[in-house]
Amino acid sequence: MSSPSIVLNVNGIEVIYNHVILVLKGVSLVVPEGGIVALLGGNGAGKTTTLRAVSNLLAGERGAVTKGSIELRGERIEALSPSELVKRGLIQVMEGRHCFAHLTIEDNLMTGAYTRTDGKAAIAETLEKVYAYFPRLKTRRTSQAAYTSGGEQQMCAIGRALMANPTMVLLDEPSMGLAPQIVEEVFEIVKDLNTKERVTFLLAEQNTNMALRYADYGYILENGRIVMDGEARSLRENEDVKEFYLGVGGADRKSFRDVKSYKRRKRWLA
Amino acid sequence: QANEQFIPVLSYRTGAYAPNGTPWANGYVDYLKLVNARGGINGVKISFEECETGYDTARSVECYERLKGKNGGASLVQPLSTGATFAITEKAPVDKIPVVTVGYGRSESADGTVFKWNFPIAGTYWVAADAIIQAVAKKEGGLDKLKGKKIALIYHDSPYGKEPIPLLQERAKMHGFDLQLLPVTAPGVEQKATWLQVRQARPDYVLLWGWGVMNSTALKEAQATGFAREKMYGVWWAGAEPDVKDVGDGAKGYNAVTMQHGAEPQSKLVKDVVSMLHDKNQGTGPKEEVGQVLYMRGAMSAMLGVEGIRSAQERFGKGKVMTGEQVRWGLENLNLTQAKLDGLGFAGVMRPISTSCTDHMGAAWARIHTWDGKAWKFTSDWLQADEQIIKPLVKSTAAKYAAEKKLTARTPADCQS
Amino acid sequence: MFYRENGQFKTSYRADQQVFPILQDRVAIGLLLIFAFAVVPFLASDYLMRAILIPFVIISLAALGVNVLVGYCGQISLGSGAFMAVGAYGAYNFFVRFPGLPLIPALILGGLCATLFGILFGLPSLRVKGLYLAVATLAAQFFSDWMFLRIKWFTLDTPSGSVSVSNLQVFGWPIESAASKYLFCLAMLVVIAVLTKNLVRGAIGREWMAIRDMDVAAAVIGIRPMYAKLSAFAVSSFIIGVAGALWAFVYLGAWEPAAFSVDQSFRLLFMVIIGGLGSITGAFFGAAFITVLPIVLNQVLPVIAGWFGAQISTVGIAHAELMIFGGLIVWFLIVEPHGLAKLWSTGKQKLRLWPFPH
Amino acid sequence: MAFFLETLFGGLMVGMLYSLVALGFVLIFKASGVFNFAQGAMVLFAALAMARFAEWIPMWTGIESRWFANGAAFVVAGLVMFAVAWLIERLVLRHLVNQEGATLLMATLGIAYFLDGAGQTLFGSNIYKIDIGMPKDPIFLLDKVFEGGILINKEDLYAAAIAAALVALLSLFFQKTGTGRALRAVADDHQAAQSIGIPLTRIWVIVWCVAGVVALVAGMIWGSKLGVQFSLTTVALRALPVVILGGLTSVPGAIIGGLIIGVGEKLSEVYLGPYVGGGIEIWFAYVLALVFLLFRPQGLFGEKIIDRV
Amino acid sequence: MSSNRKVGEVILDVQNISLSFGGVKALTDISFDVREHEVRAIIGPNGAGKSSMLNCINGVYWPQQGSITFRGKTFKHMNSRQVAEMGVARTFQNLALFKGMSVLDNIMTGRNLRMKSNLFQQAIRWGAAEREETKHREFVEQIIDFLEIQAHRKTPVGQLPYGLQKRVDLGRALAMEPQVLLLDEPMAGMNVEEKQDMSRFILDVNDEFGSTIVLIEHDMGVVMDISDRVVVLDYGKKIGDGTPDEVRSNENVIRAYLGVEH
Ligand SMILES: Nc1ncnc2c1ncn2[C@@H]1O[C@H](COP(=O)(O)OP(=O)(O)OP(=O)(O)O)[C@@H](O)[C@H]1O
Ligand SMILES: Nc1ncnc2c1ncn2[C@@H]1O[C@H](COP(=O)(O)OP(=O)(O)OP(=O)(O)O)[C@@H](O)[C@H]1O
Ligand SMILES: [Mg+2]
Ligand SMILES: [Mg+2]
Repeated sequence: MSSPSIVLNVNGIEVIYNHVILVLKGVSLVVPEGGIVALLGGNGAGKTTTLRAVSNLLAGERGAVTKGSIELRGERIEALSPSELVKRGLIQVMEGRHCFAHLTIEDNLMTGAYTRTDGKAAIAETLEKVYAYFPRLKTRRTSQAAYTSGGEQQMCAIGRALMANPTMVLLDEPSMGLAPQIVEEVFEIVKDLNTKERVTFLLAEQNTNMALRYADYGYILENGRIVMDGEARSLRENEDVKEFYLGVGGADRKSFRDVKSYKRRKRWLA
Repeated sequence: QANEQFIPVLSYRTGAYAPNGTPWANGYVDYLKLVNARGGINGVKISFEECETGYDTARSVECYERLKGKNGGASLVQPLSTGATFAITEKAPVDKIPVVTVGYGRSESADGTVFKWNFPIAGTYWVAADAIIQAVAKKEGGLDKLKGKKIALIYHDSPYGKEPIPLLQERAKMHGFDLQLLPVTAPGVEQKATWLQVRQARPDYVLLWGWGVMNSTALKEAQATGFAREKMYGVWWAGAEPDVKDVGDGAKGYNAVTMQHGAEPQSKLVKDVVSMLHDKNQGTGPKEEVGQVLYMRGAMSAMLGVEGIRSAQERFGKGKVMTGEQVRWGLENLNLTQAKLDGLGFAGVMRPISTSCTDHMGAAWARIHTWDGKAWKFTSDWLQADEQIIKPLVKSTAAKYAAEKKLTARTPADCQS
Repeated sequence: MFYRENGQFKTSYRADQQVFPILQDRVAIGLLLIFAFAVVPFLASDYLMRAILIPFVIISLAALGVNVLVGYCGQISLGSGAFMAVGAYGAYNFFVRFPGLPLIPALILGGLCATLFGILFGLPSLRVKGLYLAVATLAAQFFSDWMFLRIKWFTLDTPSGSVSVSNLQVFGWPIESAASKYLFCLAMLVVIAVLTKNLVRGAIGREWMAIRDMDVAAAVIGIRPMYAKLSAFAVSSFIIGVAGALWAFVYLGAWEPAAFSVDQSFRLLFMVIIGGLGSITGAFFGAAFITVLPIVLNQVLPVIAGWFGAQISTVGIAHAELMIFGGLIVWFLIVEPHGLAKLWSTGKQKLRLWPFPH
Repeated sequence: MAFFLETLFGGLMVGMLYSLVALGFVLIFKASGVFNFAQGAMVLFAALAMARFAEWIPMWTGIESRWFANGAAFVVAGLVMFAVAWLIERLVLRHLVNQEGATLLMATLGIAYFLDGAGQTLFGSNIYKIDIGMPKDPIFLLDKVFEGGILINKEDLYAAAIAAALVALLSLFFQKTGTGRALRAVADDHQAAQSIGIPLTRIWVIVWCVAGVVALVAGMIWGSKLGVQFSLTTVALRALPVVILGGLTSVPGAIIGGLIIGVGEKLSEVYLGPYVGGGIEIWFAYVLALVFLLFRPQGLFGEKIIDRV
Repeated sequence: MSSNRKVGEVILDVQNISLSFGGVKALTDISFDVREHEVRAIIGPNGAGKSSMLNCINGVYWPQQGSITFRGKTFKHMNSRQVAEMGVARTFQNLALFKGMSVLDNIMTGRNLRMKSNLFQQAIRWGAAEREETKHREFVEQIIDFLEIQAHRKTPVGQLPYGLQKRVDLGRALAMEPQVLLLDEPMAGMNVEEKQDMSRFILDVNDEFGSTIVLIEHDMGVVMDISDRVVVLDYGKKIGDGTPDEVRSNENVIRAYLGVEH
């Protein structure tokens, strides 16, 4: 059904938490091979839930996909365990860092290579690459993850995922808690991996500005439904998106100090 | 249902004490079946129901409550654990159900004027302790030879284990021996410290007041520290097959007091059970174990209860179902003569027993048997606990209980009822 | 369809702060109470009351106490048996040493003894956390086992260390019959449960939960960990102590330290976990599950086996009971890891949406 | 002096035996952050299997050699423990990924009940014997120096040696293999571990298998000491202060903790006990552990408890 | 800058703070002050020591050197409870909410410091205790309204999406009616619109409650727009301090943190 160039095909999925809380109400999206797709939306829109559904991490949250299908390169993956997905090259960077608190930064990174079978040397090479991306991690390599700063943990979480040499990465709010320079770098890394190693990305981001700068395609999720999608370029030009997600409503950028009244986000009907 | 006498069976076949509880329960149940096979008590069949207590007091109380009113009401109850005995003792007078504790429970309940509903028939822990001291004295060549000797009591740290202490202290005072108390925390799986202390103090004798795994562990530790098993004397709950079985040769020479009976594979009773039940596939438990020490204790306990009912029938009407109150009278006026015992198949197993209003125990005899590596063998004559010592102790302790509970002792008139 | 809060608007915060904000719930609870107080004593058999309801009520009370400490304050305790024992022996000493002391003050004094003991063994909680704290409470457990066996003074020099009470009465009303015992325990339970509920939904309850969920953050908003933890230990051990005294006085009548063994402590902990940590109803569900279910299984299994024409021995039943019980624990956890109380509320939530799935 | 040494030595030996049980707790805690309440039940289950197969195998095969019977029984019991581990993962743990410690603890309790029932149903509830030829009689050392010599129990000595070997082996396994790191990751955060591809299910089966084998060794040694019967489960309670003192996550900690607790409880019972009426060793062990905890809340070798905002 | 806000005297003065963990020097000789009613931002690259600075003020970490002066009183280090009593509240970078409690209860904990009824009164919950509870509830409801989380009042916070959790965290701090409010990356994980809302909240708190605000934030747009003065940390050292404009043009700051000019 899916054409070969499509890596991930999410088809009308519905997710229920705890048997009663319906969160996703039929979300469909498609990620092409070698693409960078952004998933945008406000707090509680269901971005994290979508990513969890794809990487099959819902069970631990007592959630379940009750309708729809998810395909990775044409193969149904709802029944595959996360580790099998990692073996197929799909890895997720979880929201909220989730570093292994008792392990050192380096051990954290090394756990990322658990599924790899291509030998110590190759792993060491990737480790060096990650350190090159995030020099800060190198200086903190021997400290326990729990005792590093928030941003350092975020870098560690991203680095750990890269250690698996993935072909497709789900990034959940990678920029959270990172200094602007590092945010820039993270997106550069994404671009870099994407162009050089043809790694595919699906990223859920609040930093819409950045996300749309780097992504090829975007989906906007509100209240568990996709309300808009399109080429990143065209979304950037869209008036609504500009106003609600980019903060450049109408004319120029407004100072945060001058936004006088609380705005209500326009609710799309889907 | 109409013409059946109901006896609840509180037993434990699971949990930590299952190895000991199971043979007892087998004997108990088999005897009840045997009575029925022999035609019941003057034609009254016995119905019974087993309830698993796991040797847990709360569970025992639940079983007691569950069964006490069933099938026309329980005739009597045998709680089979010291903790449960304490709790049920408080309830039985209200429910009017006699509590029969053959060889356990509270020693002072032998005083029937205070403990109207309790029947520690055939022996209490004080009898056991006294008999052991006498046996030890005999070995030494007389009670006066005990002077200056050292005797250690290794006991299960619970009311059960502490029961013999007052008597032993009394004896120690009288004969001038030294009594060393060594508690072992239940269930008694780890006794290294205790036995190190034994090794240090080098007592002349060790008395073992254990239950379950504590007994075999004690014997193994004795072996490991080189304490002579011949100088160890156990209470009757520490002198059955499960206590020595997996120690094997290591327990050779170990002595234990018996509650009259020992292992009696040759007795008529056993033969009857085998031929009337086990050979017809109606027996309880493995056939090989019929006649072992705890099995016999179960059978004997059942027999005493049944005979209480029989004796009640003699007064209140043969062939009728007795109420708890009537059974109580029967237990209080039990008179098991040698002839009766012979008829029941207990010839040679035990001595005659007769109870009265003041004496709910009925007999204070015991023997010593010794493990020879394969089986328990009697190694002493009959020993009678010294009434001069036990009586006053029972009286004073029971009086204290009565005072606490604001009970007045029963009058002679009450004894007639 | 019928179970909705729709249309039930709260016009004051006070109304919103009620224990049961939904009308149907209030009615149901009212009916339940009437049933428990006025109907059960007439309907229930002597066995049901003495062997199931009374222990269930008392153990629920103890579980409530454990839940305050473990469920609300997050301090794992395996010393509940010890607190029960201290309550029981404490009340016993007051009751027997001061002739004429009425029952209820004796029980309360017993509870206060447990409070002191609880605070003493709660002190390590200021430094030691989680499973490591379990060791401190186990120390309390084994120490109390030992203390009541060894220190004769507590048992009024009874040689065996086993004690008993009798002639219980409240305001001249003898607590002898099954119904009177049941009603007395139930009344104690209801009063204490209401007081506890008030505590846990008030400021102190929030302090306990804050300490449980994140103690550093709690400290930052001005909650004193010491006060919160020790007050939880105090309240919890008071309740457990009273329950212990009831267990000894009303249920057992005569007891030895083994009645409050470490097994009891474990059982109480299991109750609050399976029932639902941090939930008052959870304590009841848990107590029912752990104390009543095995008894029920024990009686039901032979019947079920009978249907299939099989006869199981008592041993067989006992073992099957263990296996089924263990299996049920696991099964319920898989269905709802947060305990039976959560399962209950999820059920209610579904009912609220019924007949729609979401 | 001789007596003191004897007590000391006795304590050390008992301590090693405690360590053996403690080890089982540590393994599973390390791998999943679960306090395995079923450890005692596993020890009993394994010991029952071993004891009964040692009885049955000669019956089935007709070969009477004790070595063969015990060896074969050990292997079969080991396989039984593997099966148990596999089932536990399949039926229980798999469904409880990412749940809190209390929930998992409770699940292990359910497992404990189940194993207690199943073990006794399958293998019986009597006392059984494991006779692996442990010498039972005492030997006396240094009887030239001290009067009466110092009593040493050979059985204990062998058992301690086995315990030490097992611990060394396991330490090596955890230190040197990548699995060790993965285990610790799993214990920290199930979900994150899953998300980076650590196969929780496989890891858990492995660890429970190892724990099963440790339980088997513990059951074999304790069973040969005490006889195989239900009370074996209570040994777990004596091993608890050991685990906690050593630190819940430390394999060597289990050993050091065992030695400290063993020595501490024996010395206290022998030298302090008589003044207060005896029977103090069990609570003394817990109090001792508690005192250490007051100085090191995470146990001697446990990982530091992280609390950070 | 709105006209009705007047920046007052120095309320909090941090002098020569040094803090290290083992070999890691989280803070080296940091000094800065905060004036009453101002919005003071702390910025710097990841791991610069910003959060650690707040932890020192808060009494979570005890610095090895230096002192902190709050309203004229000087402390070597602070004790969390004291700090809270003096009116300093705080939000956390890694959400430190009470996960098992509802939104309402979480925010109510912020009022605990002001609740006076004792254990017995609370158990009976009659009269004074009840009135007190209701009074504080009213206040908390205002905060809930203010933060627009009415719909989630009774939801356990663990189930809320990240952004709302951040709001609850702020709500809890606000419930303390703090004189000084320390905010650690309150806007991480929000989109522009939400950030605008949050900025508004912060400014409103600043205006209406008159709270002084110390803010850590990585979004330069926000920092530059709403703060009065900015401290810049890098590798535990202070490399800049001044108004947004001054900081923006500071060479060191650009090199270490901003990269390009914003
Ligand atoms: N474990 C859970 N149990 C119940 N409800 C949940 C759970 N996790 C998320 N939800 C609900 O699902 C909805 C979507 O949440 P989700 O975390 O997917 O949002 P999000 O788009 O990632 O938001 P954010 O940008 O804040 O991270 C929210 O309303 C939330 O309350
Ligand atoms: N408790 C601790 N133990 C050891 N090191 C610590 C501890 N707390 C902080 N650090 C270290 O101190 C440095 C400063 O950390 P801090 O959390 O203050 O950084 P930050 O400026 O808030 O960074 P971010 O923007 O990433 O949150 C970091 O390198 C961190 O690893
Ligand atoms: Mg999200
Ligand atoms: Mg920070």
